Amino acid sequence: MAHKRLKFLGVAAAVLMLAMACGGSNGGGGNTKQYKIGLVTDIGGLNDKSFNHLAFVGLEKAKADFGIKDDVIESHNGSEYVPNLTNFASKSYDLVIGVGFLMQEAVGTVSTQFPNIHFAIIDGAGTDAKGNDLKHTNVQSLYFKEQDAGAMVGVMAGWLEKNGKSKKPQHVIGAVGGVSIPPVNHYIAGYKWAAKMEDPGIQVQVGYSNDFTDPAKCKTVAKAQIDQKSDIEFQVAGGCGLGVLQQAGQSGVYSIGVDADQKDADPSVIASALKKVDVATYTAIQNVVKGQFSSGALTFSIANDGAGYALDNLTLPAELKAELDKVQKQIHDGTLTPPADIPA
Amino acid sequence: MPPIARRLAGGLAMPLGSVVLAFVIGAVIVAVTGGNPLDAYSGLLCGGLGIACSQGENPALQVSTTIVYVIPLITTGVAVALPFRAGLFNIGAEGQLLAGMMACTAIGVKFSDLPSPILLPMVLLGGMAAGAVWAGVPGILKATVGAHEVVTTIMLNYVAQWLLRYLIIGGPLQLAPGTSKSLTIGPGAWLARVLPNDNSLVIFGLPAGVFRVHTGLLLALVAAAAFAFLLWRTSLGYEIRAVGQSQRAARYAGVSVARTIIVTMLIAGAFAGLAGAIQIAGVDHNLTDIYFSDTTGFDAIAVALLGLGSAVGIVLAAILFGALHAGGSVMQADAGISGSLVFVLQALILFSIAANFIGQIRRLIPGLGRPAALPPEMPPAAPMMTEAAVPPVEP
Amino acid sequence: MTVLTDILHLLFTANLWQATLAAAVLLLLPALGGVVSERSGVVNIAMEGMMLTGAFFGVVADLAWHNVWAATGVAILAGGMMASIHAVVSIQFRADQIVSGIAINIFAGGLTVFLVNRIYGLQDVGHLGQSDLLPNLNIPGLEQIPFFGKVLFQQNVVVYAALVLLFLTHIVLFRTRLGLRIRAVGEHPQAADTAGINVFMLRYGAVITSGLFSGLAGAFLAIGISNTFVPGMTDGRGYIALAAMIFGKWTPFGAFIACLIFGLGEAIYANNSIIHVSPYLLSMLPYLLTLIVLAGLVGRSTPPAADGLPYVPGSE
Amino acid sequence: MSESSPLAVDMRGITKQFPGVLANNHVDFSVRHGEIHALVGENGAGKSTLMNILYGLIHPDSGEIVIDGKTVHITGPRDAIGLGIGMVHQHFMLIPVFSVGENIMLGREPVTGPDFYDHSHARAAIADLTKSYGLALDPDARMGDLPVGLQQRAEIVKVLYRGANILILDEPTGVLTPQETKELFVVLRDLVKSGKTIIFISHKLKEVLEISDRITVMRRGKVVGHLTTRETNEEEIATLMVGREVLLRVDKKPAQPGAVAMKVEDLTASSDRSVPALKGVSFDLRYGEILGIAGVEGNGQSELMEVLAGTRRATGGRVVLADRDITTMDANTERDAGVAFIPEDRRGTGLVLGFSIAENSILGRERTATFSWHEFVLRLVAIRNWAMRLVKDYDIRTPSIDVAARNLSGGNQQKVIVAREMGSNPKVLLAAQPTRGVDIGAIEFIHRQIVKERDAGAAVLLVSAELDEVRSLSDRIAVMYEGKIVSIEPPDTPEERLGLLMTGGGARAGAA
Repeated sequence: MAHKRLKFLGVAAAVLMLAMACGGSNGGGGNTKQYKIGLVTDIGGLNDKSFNHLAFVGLEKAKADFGIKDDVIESHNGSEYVPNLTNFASKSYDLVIGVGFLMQEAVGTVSTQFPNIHFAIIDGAGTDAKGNDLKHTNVQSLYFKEQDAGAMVGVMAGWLEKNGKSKKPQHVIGAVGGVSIPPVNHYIAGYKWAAKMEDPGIQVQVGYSNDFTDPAKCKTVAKAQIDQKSDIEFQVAGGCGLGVLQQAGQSGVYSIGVDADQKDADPSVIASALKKVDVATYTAIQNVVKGQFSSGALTFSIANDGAGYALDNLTLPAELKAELDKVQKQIHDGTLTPPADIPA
Repeated sequence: MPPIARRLAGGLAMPLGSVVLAFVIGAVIVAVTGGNPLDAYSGLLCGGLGIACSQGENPALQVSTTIVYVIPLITTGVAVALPFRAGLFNIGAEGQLLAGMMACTAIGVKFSDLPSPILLPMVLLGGMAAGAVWAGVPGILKATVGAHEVVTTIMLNYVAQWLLRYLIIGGPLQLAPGTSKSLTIGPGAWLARVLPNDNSLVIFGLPAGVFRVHTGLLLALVAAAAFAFLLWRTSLGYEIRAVGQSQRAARYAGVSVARTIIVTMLIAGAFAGLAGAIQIAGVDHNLTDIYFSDTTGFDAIAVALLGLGSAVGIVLAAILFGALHAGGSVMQADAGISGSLVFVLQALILFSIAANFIGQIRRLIPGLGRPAALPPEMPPAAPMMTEAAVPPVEP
Repeated sequence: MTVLTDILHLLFTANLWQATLAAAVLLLLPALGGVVSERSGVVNIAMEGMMLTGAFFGVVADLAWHNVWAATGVAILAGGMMASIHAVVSIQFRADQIVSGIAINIFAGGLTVFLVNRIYGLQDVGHLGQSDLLPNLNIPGLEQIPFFGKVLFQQNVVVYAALVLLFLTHIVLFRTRLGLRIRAVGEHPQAADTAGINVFMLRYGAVITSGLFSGLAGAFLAIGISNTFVPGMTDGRGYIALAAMIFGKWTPFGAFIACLIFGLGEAIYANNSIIHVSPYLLSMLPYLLTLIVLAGLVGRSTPPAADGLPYVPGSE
Repeated sequence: MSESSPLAVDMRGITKQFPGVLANNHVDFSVRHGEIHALVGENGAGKSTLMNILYGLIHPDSGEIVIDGKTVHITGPRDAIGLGIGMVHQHFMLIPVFSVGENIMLGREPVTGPDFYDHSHARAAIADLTKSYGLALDPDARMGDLPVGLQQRAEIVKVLYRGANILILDEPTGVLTPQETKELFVVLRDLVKSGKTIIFISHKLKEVLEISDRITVMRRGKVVGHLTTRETNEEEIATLMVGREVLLRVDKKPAQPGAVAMKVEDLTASSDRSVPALKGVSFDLRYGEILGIAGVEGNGQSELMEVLAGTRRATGGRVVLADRDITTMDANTERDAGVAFIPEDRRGTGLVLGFSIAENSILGRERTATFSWHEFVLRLVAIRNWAMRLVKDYDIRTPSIDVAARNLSGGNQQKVIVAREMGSNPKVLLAAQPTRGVDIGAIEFIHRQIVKERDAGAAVLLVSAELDEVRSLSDRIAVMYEGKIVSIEPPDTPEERLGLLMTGGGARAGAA
């Protein structure tokens, strides 16, 4: 994705012109029923450079394809989740999408109150306060096997280390997570597991920035890991993690992006672990538009091309490419199953 | 009656005018960036107060949502306003609120089997006690070694935030590995809702469960009343105000400044802690990761300032800010304008009040009459936190 | 106990101190700004907002022009613009300076997100290439010094700039005529006014300077440390800087020491992949440390006598 | 010095309106070259406003200023300084944490290099000035550490350093000892000899008569008299100032001293800067008498009063109140024991300026049973009735008891304190500077109240910097010098002797 959209003379002009471009009204649909889709972001907001953003990308694509009416509410703090979901539900939207693990309980609550409204939730299920899936018939859970994506980039990292093809190969790699929550840890689990599979002697440093928005925080964590001899850094921390990629670039080591293809973020990015939230969002909308809504879990993984990896700023040796293809096939076939919990 | 009416009108002119002025400037910002201010504000109005809803919003639901936001704002607003009266700047209401939440949850989980008449007071008092401790430390440090309360309360905010994360991720309150929430507090600790939490019941065209207004509203209003009573009708309140206006005069008159500072912070912390406990007992019933991003205690600073430090003002300001908060979401959904505009509006309101733009405008336009004369040595903003802006002791 | 030995071991690595200094500088710049502003008698708790604004406009400009120096200039000016709002409201209109500062912070937080939404639509803010960033600069020769070379002479260009500003601020405040006048205005504006010193102008200058410093910190954050704008990316640093300034008793070097403590906390925390304790408890460390130091060692801190008091000519 | 015009300063038709007050009402004011011109009037008469206008701190609404024959526009102190006008303010414009040199140089600092403050040049410049005018000062001392006399000297040097030809001195003698005042007058006469013109603001008529050549009297924003000093007298000036005949002496019956109310034994205490301020003070205070303490300010009087009132901790010695040792009692307990205290700093410590009269009337007594239930809930009706009684009994001029103390005149503010402290019928009344900065009308009233209190049997301890006040009110006079009581004298002791004692002169003789 190119980000060179802005070629204006000055900042003010940019503000004005783009703002006007955005000010247009929603496109109308045809004579058939226009579906109303509501998207509620978590506190990361739309510009989180992570799954909220990707969910919106999926929403936009669906809008282009199906002429739906799409509305978005960005949550500014956690206590807004329930009211924001309720807002769309009470207006009889055809599908209300909650983005993010943090919204599980809120989706559980609101979906109980509106059994006739369809809900979808990214990275989670509608749960009760104890975290149990309520298994409502009006809730579709969009899960991701982040560990699949993590495993693919883990293979790359492990192979590069084992074969001495990384920048400063010393059999040490690192991962920087945002907060220690399941979606983050799944990635890291697959990464560590696969790296060890490739290079059994490898040491995988796992650190957390405790933050999803502040690149400086992740950058210091990444730097500490690089100082401890890590030379491939995997970021799993949204906007904060951009600091990881940049530190890798500055320290002359490789880095791996997360969620979306982050090759533009820094030249050091050799690959990105993909979690196709856009695909999931699009699929959920498509199901509703086509009258095929189904409750329960929809898991996106390598098996259904809902997770994977992107090759970025590195030309891979043929052997590595072959290894990647082999592992991908094995995961696809179910002969290899990356773990969801970080192995010891 | 007329003098009271006049005083009320005089007292309301500045804040109301400031709000209007902020909205006018906000409209300009929206228009300049290519949005439609009318759409934006009708979204705000609908979301905040349930008025003029154009896209099928349920007015009762919007009002209910706003009230749920207003409840903690009132109580934490008091927690900021009271120390203001003593000349202390409590930036730590957020940390005290979180402390209240943590204590409430810990007690509610630990003693989950106790019946409501015992457990509910326990969690509320526990929350107050924890908030009091969280505010008491800065109070004691201020009174004894003179450590600046702005620094200490900011530090304790961070400590509370990290403690919260620790408790529910890997710490003793964590529900289960891999989760970031606590166990649910016992039903005996729940504050009743105003409408039954029964989704089979349809009220105002929606299942009753969506109306989350809870009886914590009464507690918040009682807290505001208690604040007013404490401040204006008790010797302690008198001493708090005396210390705030002139520590030296208070000291010469025999008031123990150190004790007053500590007691003030303890009470303020108890209010903030109560807000946290009410939130858990009334809304969430468990401590979850949604409070990583909580800003109630910071919004409370704005509420206390806009409310000019009086109980009625705080309630009105909390309603305004709660309505803006709720309205921002609806505005974004309906008009596609980022809910962040709400923060811009809040800031503009604060600027306008602090700088007394309304007073300046009135002075420029002679027809509007002279604002109340201030003695030359008093800056226009000075009365904000002093008696001048607040009705004096009632006879 | 292994946690302690881990930390002890870390304390003897140059890497830790290199990271400490970089993290400290991010706080030092706004803290220095705060020192200048408050020495002139204007309480400034708006460094957070000024920094955020600087970060945002720095990125916007850098994306548009691909010239990091011009973008840094824009960031600095943007911080200055925010500061001038604070100056007008609190000096001209004599508003409560704390209220004005809080309003600036809320304003900056809201406005930047609002504008991100408006400018970039719902796309991400773009990334900047390495060449569009404030560069790291190793000082030839000096960087070879064992330990200190790494800590002091392998840093971002802004780190050097900040250290220069640290000395400069100290010298200007305590050695020059300008500094004497700034402090006079902050201690006793009437005395300064009767001595023929323009109180308003100096206060404006000092407040705007604090914005310029904070804007530079924003640039460092957004187009030095990272390469894009993320809403809310300042993450409370302005408030920590405020604490550092008070902790440092309103002196540049005192603030610097406080910033180093926070920076050290951040740097130690960054090693949480090898320190085995809850990262959340580890995160509390610098804040608890500050409280303990305030309680036991530093004690009473006295601000400039007229700090926070609007000046009304002719009053006493 | 151009002598083309006979007038150094000619202000014509100056008018300045503040919200609610017409501070200057068409004021004409002229000063001749080389004279000492006194500007007199009660507090609030508009003297300071007029001088602040001349110095550019306040801008007049209308009127014209002519300096040396030229009409000028003074927009700020810089303009005034440029015109050779310098002002020594009543409240010193000095920065305590700066050095003497920095204070003097401020605004016209010598610099070296790009902008570095030049210490050596500053020292040299100050040495020059002190030599030519005989005003010795240490440029490196910290200003806050100097006694007030030297601080004032620094202010004068500061003005001279700016090349002032016209010096405005606002109430310069208020804080000085008689000896220091004499020295100041010598300096002023020298300055006039070297061609300077001096405007001398005061309400002390004796000093005005002693030092000035001509006098302008102001009352309520207007000029009410232009006098030539040689042709007038104290009574005439006082009448003009107040607008009616005033009683300058206090009428009182001889004292009827009773039992010892308060016994002070070998009391010691430290000042705010932790320097010993009281070095063993002993005296007895009896019911039905007024014991006046004379002394130059800063010799421990303030600390003595604070220790007795319970707001400062004693480091040694004893205070006994009718057999009760009250040495370590806090202010609150002392109040309950019947000790009332009128503190010297009315605006800083006596009143909470933002509080209403009603609220101020119970300051320090808010937890007594009279004003609150169970020491907690205020009895609002009782408080209002009490405040209304005080307003009536003590003639406090205010539209209502809800008016903030800030908005009262200085005299009425002081009356609120006096009323509060006397209204509770204290056994012992500690009165520190009870009439400082108060107009003559209020002084008279307060003096009568103090005597009334004595006649009702209370023991009164009076501290005042005004020797006249001490002499006219007291039944006995204790002289304090350097933290000790050096002598106790009868009330008719000549002023000269008291002055000598106050400056340590007589003490050596007495101790020997």
